[in-house]
Amino acid sequence: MSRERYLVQGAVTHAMIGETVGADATGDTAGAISVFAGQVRADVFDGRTVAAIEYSSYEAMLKEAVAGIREVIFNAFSDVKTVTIIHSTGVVKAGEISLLVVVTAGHRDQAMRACTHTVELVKEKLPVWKKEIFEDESHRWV
Amino acid sequence: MSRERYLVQGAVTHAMIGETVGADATGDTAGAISVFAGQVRADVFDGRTVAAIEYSSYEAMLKEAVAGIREVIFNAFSDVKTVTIIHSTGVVKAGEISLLVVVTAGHRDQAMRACTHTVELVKEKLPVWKKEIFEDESHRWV
Amino acid sequence: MSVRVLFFGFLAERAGAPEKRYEAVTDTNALEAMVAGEIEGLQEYSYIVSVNRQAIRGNTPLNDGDEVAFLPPFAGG
Amino acid sequence: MSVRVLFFGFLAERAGAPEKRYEAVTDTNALEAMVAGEIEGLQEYSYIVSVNRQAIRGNTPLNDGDEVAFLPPFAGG
Repeated sequence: MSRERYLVQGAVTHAMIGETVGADATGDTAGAISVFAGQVRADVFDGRTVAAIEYSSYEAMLKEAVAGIREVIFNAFSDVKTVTIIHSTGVVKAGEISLLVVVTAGHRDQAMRACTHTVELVKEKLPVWKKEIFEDESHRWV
Repeated sequence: MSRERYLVQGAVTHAMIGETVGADATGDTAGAISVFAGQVRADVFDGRTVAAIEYSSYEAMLKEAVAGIREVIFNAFSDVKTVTIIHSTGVVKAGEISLLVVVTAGHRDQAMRACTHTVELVKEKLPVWKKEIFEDESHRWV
Repeated sequence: MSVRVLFFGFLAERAGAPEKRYEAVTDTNALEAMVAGEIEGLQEYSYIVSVNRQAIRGNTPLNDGDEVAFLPPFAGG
Repeated sequence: MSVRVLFFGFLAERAGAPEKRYEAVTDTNALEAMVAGEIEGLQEYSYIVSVNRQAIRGNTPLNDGDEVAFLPPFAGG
């Protein structure tokens, strides 16, 4: 199954999680749905608290990277039916979600392992950068 | 965090997934949300196709079992902030969700491992039974 | 004395009711013998017994008002 | 000949613009030398270079219209 949306402006909403599961877990042969959401933490660095993260990406390369990750997962996990990756671009505040991964499979073992592996590949392969914006409006690239 | 709802009549809806994440992933110190949803498959047994599963449970014991699982997880994973387990009772049709587990944690490693472990404990510890109802209205206890 | 006995899963179907009451039964061995008289082939099924929502191992004395349950293997999820 | 050069993450900040155009640059070594003249301390940063969205290793010839990018370590999620 092809999921065209992989970038979203600002935060991934809670409603979007339910909607994505609803769009992916169609049919009656998928027994397991594994979801990971990454949320911006109000970490403290050098006495300053993170208020938001501003994400930027190399969009043309990102599209290819998402397709590449999906191909790796489908090849590695024969029971997996769908893989969706949605990443935020722009500003996401602390306490908001910036990454959503949804994997559906026939059974739970492959759904969960494939979801974990997808998240690892997202961290490693997606051309995305983040700038922590602190409460005092200073920033730091991480 | 205490989640009082652990039984739901009929299917877990897609909206309920987003709502549960929204209720649990509050505050700005949870960086990772791991979700598992189990869905009824239209498996074929002996030439008959599963149309639905009817779940029943020993409610008083279930409540204690859910509390016990949450305690095990909180003790085993110090980074975990919330654990929610919601199981269906009654009839859930093929293609509908019957189990929802949501775990939030500071970081993804414990969120994902704790979610997997919670699902394993759900299968092992919850006093829940299921009756497969086939399309020809015959049934089988599994 | 009287105990409340609950049957779950396929045992509820076999017992013909999800709940029954047994009088004058002093321990779980005696209760299982009575139930086995009502559910044909009970000995061949896999199940555990709980008393007041705690799974038991071996024979356990019963008191008035106890809640005993016959639990087939759990099948949640 | 002319190549389009994109800068991402902190390198966009250091370069002063997310995108620049360089003329008469025949390979990536020559381009990196030109960019190093504009971004102080470039050699000390960790980054990779891509040509037409493929990461390269070692010196790579450039053609008119190529899209080159300077990519700091990825930090998605």
